[in-house]
Amino acid sequence: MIKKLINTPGEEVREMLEGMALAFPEIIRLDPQWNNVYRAYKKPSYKVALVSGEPAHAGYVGYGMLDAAAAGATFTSPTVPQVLAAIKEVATEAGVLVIIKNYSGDVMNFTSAVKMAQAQGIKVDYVVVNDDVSIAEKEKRRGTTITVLVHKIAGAAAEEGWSLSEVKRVAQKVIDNGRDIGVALTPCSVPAAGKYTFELGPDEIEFGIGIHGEPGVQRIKYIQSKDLAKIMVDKIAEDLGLKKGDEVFLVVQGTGGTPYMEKFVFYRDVRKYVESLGLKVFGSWIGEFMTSLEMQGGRVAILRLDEELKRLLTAPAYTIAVRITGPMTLPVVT
Amino acid sequence: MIKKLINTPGEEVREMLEGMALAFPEIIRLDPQWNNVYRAYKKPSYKVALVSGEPAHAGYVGYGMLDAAAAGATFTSPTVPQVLAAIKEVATEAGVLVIIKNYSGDVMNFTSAVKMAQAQGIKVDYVVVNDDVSIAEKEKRRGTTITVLVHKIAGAAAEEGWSLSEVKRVAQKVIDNGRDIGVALTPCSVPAAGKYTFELGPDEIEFGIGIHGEPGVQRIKYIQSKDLAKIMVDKIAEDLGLKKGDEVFLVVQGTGGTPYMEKFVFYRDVRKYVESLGLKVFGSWIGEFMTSLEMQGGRVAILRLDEELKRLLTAPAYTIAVRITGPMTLPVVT
Amino acid sequence: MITSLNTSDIYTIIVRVADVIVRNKDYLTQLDAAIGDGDHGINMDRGFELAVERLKQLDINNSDIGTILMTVANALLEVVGGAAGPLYGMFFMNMATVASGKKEVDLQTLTTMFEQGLRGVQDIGGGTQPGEKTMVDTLYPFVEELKKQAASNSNDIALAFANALKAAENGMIATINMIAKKGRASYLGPRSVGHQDPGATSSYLILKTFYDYIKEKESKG
Amino acid sequence: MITSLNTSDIYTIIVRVADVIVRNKDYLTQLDAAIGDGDHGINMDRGFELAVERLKQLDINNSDIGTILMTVANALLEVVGGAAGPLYGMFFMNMATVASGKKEVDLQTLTTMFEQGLRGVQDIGGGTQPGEKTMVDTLYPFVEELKKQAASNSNDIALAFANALKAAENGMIATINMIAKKGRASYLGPRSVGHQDPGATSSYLILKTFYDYIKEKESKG
Ligand SMILES: Nc1ncnc2c1ncn2[C@@H]1O[C@H](COP(=O)(O)OP(=O)(O)O)[C@@H](O)[C@H]1O
Ligand SMILES: Nc1ncnc2c1ncn2[C@@H]1O[C@H](COP(=O)(O)OP(=O)(O)O)[C@@H](O)[C@H]1O
Ligand SMILES: [Mg+2]
Ligand SMILES: [Mg+2]
Ligand SMILES: [Mg+2]
Ligand SMILES: [Mg+2]
Repeated sequence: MIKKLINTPGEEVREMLEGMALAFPEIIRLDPQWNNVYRAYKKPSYKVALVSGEPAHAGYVGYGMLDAAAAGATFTSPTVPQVLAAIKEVATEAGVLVIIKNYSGDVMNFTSAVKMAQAQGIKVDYVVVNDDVSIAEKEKRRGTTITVLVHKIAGAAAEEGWSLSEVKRVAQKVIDNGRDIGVALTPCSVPAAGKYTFELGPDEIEFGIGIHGEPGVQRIKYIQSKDLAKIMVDKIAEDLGLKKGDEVFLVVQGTGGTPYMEKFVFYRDVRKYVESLGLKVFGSWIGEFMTSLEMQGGRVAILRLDEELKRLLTAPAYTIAVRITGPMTLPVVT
Repeated sequence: MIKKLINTPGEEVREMLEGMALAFPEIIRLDPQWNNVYRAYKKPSYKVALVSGEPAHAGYVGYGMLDAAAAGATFTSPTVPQVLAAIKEVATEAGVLVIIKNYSGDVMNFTSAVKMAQAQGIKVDYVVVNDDVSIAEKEKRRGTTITVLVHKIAGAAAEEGWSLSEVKRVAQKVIDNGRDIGVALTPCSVPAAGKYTFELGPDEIEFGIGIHGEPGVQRIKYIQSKDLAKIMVDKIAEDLGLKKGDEVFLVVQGTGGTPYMEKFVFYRDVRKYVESLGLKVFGSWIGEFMTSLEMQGGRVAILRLDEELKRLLTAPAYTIAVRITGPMTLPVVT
Repeated sequence: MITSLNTSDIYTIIVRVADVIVRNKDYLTQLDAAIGDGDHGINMDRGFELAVERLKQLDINNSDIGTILMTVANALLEVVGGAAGPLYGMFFMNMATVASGKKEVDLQTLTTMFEQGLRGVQDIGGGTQPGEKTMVDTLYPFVEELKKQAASNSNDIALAFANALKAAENGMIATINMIAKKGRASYLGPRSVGHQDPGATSSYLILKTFYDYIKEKESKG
Repeated sequence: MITSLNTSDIYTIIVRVADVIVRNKDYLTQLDAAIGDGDHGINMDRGFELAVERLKQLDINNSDIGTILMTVANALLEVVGGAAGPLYGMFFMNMATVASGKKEVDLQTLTTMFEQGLRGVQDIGGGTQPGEKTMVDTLYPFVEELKKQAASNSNDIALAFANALKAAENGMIATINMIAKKGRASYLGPRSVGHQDPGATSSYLILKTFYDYIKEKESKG
């Protein structure tokens, strides 16, 4: 057994969602039949509804982001009828955009549900996020951190009343301009399995990991934060073809068990290196946005921005994990 | 060596603060001579200035909370001249309130600095937070999570222009009505030491820990989240003499390396148990507010509220870790 | 010689599959931990537990084989999730479609059932072929051998399944040396070599449960 | 027989203390990990490294013992932090005050210096008494013995320090069986028993460095 602050293994997703709903009843509502989380407050009928999966996404349900998150078991895609239930619950006349992470399981379950919903006359389309630059072949790339920026940007567009095809266009633009890469210093463990997903030596790092505790693409020797930052940023910058003067948004995060101190040291190194390449940092999120339970490690995601993406990225949002209520007005003092 | 996302051990506090200042230049400013963090924007001269210590507190510098945080080495109180420099930098005519955590080192360094500042004609007073209920003797209790609520509440009072003695009174009220307790499932390691601060068996928990990786008051067998929640809440409720109908604020947090899932499962269990005692939960913070590097574990803090505390607790704040910009107004839809 | 299976046979086989899965839950999970995310046993067990629960609520006397298998398919689709959920969901759903309305199936029909089941897996998997280190490496040779046996005009289900199971086992074992091209293990590239595919293994266990039951039935006469 | 120490002696002793601390950094840190927060060696080393750096910038020929010790005190107060920073800061500051303006000190003055140093530790520690499992358990018996030696009208610094160091060592060892009443270890209550106090140990190492130097000077004649 691996000690965790949980009760019966297998119940952890449900109980986590219960905790979230108890803490934030003004933001989310839990559907106990399906472990689906819905936005608690009304949305306008002209608004395209956004649906995604995984327990983590419950933190992104709310004004300006998702309308529904279908939570599967830990590290497992939600099921077809579960996703279908979510689509049906939040569908509006304007339609539904389903945001799928490019994992075999997710793609199969979500696209099956989309087909069934379409068969039932619901207007629904989807995008597949494949931002994980550690994998060479583009079609195989997993969907990781950029998914959250798709939620944010497509969510803002939907809130403004854009059409389904327009919301999908901007979602795809985020996917086309965003990349992510992650490393693990330690493994994590699924409660019901009670074992670590891999073992790492005291001087080893898993490079190019997904978000479900899978081993990485490569095992490398331990290197310092600033050396990791360089390799990771280089991979992304090269793949995106970033050039001097490009404006970018950074997401620098831990992998669930990474202390604050390390996140900010790592951010410092990423930021300094990004700026040394002549890129302009428009803004950053630093924290935990797409995690792998108690794993220690780090992820870097970079999104190339244009004016449209900048505006939507900074538009208001009110979810458990992301709150943007506009720049705060401070009392003016002279 | 224990792998961390850092560079040279011993440099981690400085580099973390650099990362924070790079990310949030509109909120904090780093004084490189002393590793002190100051609020980046002007404050009114009528405002009592608030000063506290420890790297973690850099996240609480800003509008409505602290004016300065003096960061020592990892897990080490800042030094006398460092604290003195912080006091002198932020002092106003209205005076300075220093918020000290009841650890021998902190008390010695901070009170020495306070004395020196007073000798230099600065108006300065202090409070000592001793909220850690795991220790029987009150004078010995460490200062832990309630410190952050002191920052929040005294900070709001100071922002409103209260006098030094009034700010101190309300700070002391928070201390008198707040208690905290923590457990560790795993240890943590100071980078420069490169070793874990203690070793725990696969079925052991350290009960009643501080915030610097010290072992707890007692070692107990592993128990589930809901059983831990009960014991921890009981300790606090008894010590505070909480009665049915009392209104309380909850802070439920990890210890730095605790995954989101566990924090919300644990929150669920704490919340349910607190409500089963007939207490009214006014609100909660769930996350990481006073952590011990990569340690996995949990802390519960409870603050008994009255109208004054409720108002100041929910007043605006704009810091790296705490942002309260007032209830968000959602578009009205019918 | 066993020449047909009836509703009650299929019912019993599914109950036994559930039992085999629960006994191999940790094993399958461990295989998945090596090259995936360590949940395959847990996922399969969650599905078959519900499938059996649902089957127990059915009136077997008034059910056909299609109903049994559709119940299994729906349970798997409903709670398994991940990759295995839709893969096995479609496997059993396609089998169910072939068996719809039938209370008894012979080797020919069984062969078509498994053939369609395999096709369901391949389709939803995105055109999965043998050699990509997935459950298809077990199911494909099984179906090929079954077709051969059925074509040779045999009615002997036990014999046909014995040979097909051997082919399936070889297929499963062959996954050890493959580089994964589909599913989560494919992210590992060459690092996936040396590990047996969890899905290929669960498929083998399911097929073996069919065969073990048939053999037992035959020996009882 | 050594009857006095001069500025250069004190300077050399401090440089050696810094060296002893760096060599015992891990040991002190490990002691602190057992009943504290595992930083005592790191803290002390940071302080003495700076102290020596500062001393090297002093013009020793134009400095008195007070200046040397005040430089040490300020360096420790400036960068050690934690409990050890103010404790040892006040220790050296009080010693410096007694030695202020003096370029040579005899046993009487040395005794007063250590007595005042101890008082500084006790005061800032909140009235720390022997028996509370802190550095006072090393320093207190050392000072008591030094006072006894000085009172017996002896001028023999080496002999006095030899006896006092023995008392200090016993004091340090006695901390093993004590329940901590002050500092971080006190949170452990009875769990602190069985571990030697890190601060008592660093104090012993400092005092031993004084003695070792004095003995060496004596043997050199
Ligand atoms: N595209 C695919 N086609 C066929 N089988 C696949 C495909 N993707 C995955 N699989 C099978 O699914 C198994 C993994 O199932 P499981 O662990 O339950 O799902 P997940 O990978 O979502 O965690 C693999 O071992 C493999 O046999
Ligand atoms: N109140 C006190 N009086 C005397 N000595 C103390 C007191 N508190 C702590 N100490 C000493 O300080 C030592 C710990 O120093 P250090 O580890 O550097 O500081 P911290 O406990 O702040 O991490 C203890 O071993 C003890 O000898
Ligand atoms: Mg999975
Ligand atoms: Mg310390
Ligand atoms: Mg899996
Ligand atoms: Mg210490």
